[in-house]
Amino acid sequence: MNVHGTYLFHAPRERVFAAICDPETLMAVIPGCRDVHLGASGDYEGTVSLRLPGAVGTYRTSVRMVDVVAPERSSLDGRLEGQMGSISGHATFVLDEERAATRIDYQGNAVIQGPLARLDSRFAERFAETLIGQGLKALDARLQTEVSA
Amino acid sequence: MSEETLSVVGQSVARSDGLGHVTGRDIYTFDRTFPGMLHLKIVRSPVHHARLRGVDLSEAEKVPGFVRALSAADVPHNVYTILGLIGVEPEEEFLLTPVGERVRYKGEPIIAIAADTEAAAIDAVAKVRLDLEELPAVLDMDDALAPGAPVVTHWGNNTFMYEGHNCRRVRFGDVDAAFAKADYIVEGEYRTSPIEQAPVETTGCIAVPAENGRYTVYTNTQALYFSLDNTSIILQVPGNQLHFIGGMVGGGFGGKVDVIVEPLATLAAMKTGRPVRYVFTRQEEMQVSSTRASETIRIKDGVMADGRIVARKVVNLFDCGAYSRQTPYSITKFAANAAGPYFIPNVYVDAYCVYTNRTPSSAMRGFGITMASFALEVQMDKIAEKLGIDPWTLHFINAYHNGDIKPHRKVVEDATLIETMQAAAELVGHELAPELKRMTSAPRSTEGGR
Amino acid sequence: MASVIVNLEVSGRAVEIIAAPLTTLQSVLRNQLGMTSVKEGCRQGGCGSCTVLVDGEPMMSCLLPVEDVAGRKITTVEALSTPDHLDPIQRAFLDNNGYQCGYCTPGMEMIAKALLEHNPSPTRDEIVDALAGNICRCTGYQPIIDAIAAAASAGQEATR
Amino acid sequence: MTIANYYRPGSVSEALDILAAHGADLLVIAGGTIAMPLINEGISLPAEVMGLRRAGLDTYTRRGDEVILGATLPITRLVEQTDVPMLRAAALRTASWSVRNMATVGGNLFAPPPAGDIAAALLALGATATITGRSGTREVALDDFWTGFMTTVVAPDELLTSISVPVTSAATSFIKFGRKRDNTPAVVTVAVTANLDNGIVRGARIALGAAGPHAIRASNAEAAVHGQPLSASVIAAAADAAAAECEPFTDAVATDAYRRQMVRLFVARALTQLDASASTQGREA
Repeated sequence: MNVHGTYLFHAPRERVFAAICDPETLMAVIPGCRDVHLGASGDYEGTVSLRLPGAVGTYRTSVRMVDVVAPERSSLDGRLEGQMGSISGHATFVLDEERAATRIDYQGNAVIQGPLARLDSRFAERFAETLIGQGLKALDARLQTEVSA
Repeated sequence: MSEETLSVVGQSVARSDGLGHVTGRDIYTFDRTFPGMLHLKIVRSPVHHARLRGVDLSEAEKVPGFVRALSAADVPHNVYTILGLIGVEPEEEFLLTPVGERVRYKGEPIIAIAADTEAAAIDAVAKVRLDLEELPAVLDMDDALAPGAPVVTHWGNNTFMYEGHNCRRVRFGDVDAAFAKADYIVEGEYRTSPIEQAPVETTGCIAVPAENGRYTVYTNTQALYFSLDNTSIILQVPGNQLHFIGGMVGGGFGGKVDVIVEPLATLAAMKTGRPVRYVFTRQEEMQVSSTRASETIRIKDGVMADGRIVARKVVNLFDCGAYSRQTPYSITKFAANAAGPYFIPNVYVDAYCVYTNRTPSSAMRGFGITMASFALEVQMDKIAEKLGIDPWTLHFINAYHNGDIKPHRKVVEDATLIETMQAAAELVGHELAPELKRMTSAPRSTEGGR
Repeated sequence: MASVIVNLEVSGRAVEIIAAPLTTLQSVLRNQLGMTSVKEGCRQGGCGSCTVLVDGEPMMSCLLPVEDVAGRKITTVEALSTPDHLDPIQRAFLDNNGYQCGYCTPGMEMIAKALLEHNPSPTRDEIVDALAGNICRCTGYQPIIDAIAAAASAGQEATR
Repeated sequence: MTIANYYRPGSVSEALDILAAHGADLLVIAGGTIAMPLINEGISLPAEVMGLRRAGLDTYTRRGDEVILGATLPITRLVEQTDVPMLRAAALRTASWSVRNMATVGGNLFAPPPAGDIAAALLALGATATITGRSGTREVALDDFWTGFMTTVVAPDELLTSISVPVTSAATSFIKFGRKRDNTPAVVTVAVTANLDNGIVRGARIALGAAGPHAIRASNAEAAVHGQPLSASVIAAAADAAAAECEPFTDAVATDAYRRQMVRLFVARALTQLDASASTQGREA
């Protein structure tokens, strides 16, 4: 599975970078993600619930930040695992300043295993991009709130 | 024999299987059931190309109803090639991919699981964990032939080898000399896509342990003895221990010629002592069962102003996917027919069987020929257009006659193209020129030659 | 997993079955009741070879949990004929070679049955519309359409 | 595929209780035509499933100037009704007879694109979804129903219970373009409603199916026709606007580029037909 996208944050690059390098913040904005905590392995762990017909259920998820180059780029390794199979992947975020805003370009690839792998790959990619887009939008809203607070 | 004494020819005869079909009483393969029958489901590669580093069955084995998992180690002769029966080499395809080896297409079988119910088999398959090292995949033929491409096969390049050559070759006459003398050169490139045969009944079989150590296998194969003999080789059991029962097939179109389900189902029946049902789901049928090969056909023709095609050079790439299956044979058929039903005195054919990380391709209705006919006939129209000649006339000028030699050195004995075109013209109400109407397929010498 | 007991009427016969939750009507008909005229072609609602009538309405039995048709009347091809009498639709399929491999035939006949019950004299277009969910890979459909048109004419003759 | 329970609630409140008890792990089905194929294939492995066939949501009600469609109303019932002709046209182009007898109107709003032809028609008609939770019901215009690909405003503890559709005297046109005529996924679906006031367009709603993450409005195209006569140049401008603003995707049916071209072609054709349907209405009136 390959996903990519762009999102424009209405916040300075340093603040956006800090937010996306904080797995706890990042995971909190993933739609349906809850119980986020720092696990024994040093990874951030949580659970995600999906209501997609082909993938309904609860998934354990974990995220680890790797290759952090402040404030322009960071990468993470992530894993989602449940009854329906697993998704293990790597994503890279590149941050560029655009006047007062910050543009994020992300690119990720993942190996899907189990029944999930039998979903149409384009379907899975579109759904993943939707969740990432909604997560980034929520993160942006959160940063806005913090600014105004 | 006079016509009056014929009792069937010329008569409308009721099909013997009609009543069974319209009453729904026919027994197709999956309509059978047996006490204690197990259901076989397959753990397949989720990616196009990867090295299998490990398999973890521990969670799968805990699923209620799980009976047995089969892996590469259970298969007596795990590497096979379907056409090995007629001497095609090398053996290349795993029945189940061993740890340490590569999976070469998305959907390639790795582990087979037999369980008491279909639901339990599905659950157990979902719980198998694979450790895969994903490798770069090549999905396009031109890419696969380019230097530095990921290598699909185990012998180091991405082509099937024909007697020491990397393509099936035909050399007849001297095309380069003929091109030099030709009035016109007409070139064309034709591409076709893979096509799934999509029979309404999916591929499958049921293997049942019988008395005296034999196994009865009910299968909807289109090639019963291919299946039996390959099963015998893969499982290393004498053919007389295998009793294959076929016949009732819910559509095939070439999609049920490969030997895919019987060896695994029979192996599972041997290992468990129980009847085993292995039936493709619709998704498996569409994704895993072999398709018609996609082809890229490049044609260069040398043509005289009077319409005679005097030279043809064809390079054809056949995408066999990850394994060759029936494609080498398909290509040989293509190479023999690259001139079509026409007499061309100088012909040069290079037909490549190209490996990619796609689902293997294999047989489908007229394979090797159908797509060639498409390309050759569009090419005929292009020539007619280029020469400003009537397409009917062009076909008659070039039609082969009995006694002509085809590029693969076959002497034509059964030519009927001219007569067929004359009949076709009449059917569609096309008035042929008198000299075309007079032509026959008789040997050229009787007409004074060319 | 608690199995459930379901009562229904299948081709004129009252039956009581025990099934695991969400078992399909197709599975019950084939595996428990031996009605193998109900074919398995895709189990995705895409091929129509499992078409049965539920209270006279065509449905894909592969997508229908058997619990959802408790108390309903199910008709399969087995109900159409007796050993010495074919339904006019079956007769017409036979006479017009409205089959080749035969795998889609029971589903085709059930959709034809439903069509002629709703519309005894369909146009050729209406026949084509009705067949939209039933896939045949052998015939190219023409003999099937001919068969249904012939069955409709035969029905019109009979009522005249 | 080993399913522990298949709940079949007899009412909406019972359904909401079951939903509350199981949360996100409960798979909710109605006609089963989206979820059952995945379960049969072994792609979806839910432990708990709730079916809504008995929940009393398969109703069709004409109330004044609107029609209330129960969420689990089989699509066949849209073929049989005459209150909203566009819904009949959309239903006839959706799946096959046997599937329409099972698939539901509400389910169509959750169908993965390119499915969702009825959703496009409902969006053009200005329909409103009624969503019910244990704390009450709320109404959401379909314009605000989807939040992204396969995601909606329906919360995990809520159910879509009905859809209300205004009965309109506006001119309408509906075109589904697929690779064959029937029982086929859309390359693109175009649904248009508009009032024509002496040939001048007022309040057009142009909805596109299979041209975005869900059924979408082509608002720039709507603006291009608003207050204008349906002349060739106005139609061409609207078609260009729709082609520019749609968000087509590539799948086994069509590429995104081809879909964009077909949006242009079929928005133009739908607007042309709209004119024809309006003049027919005029003659009948």
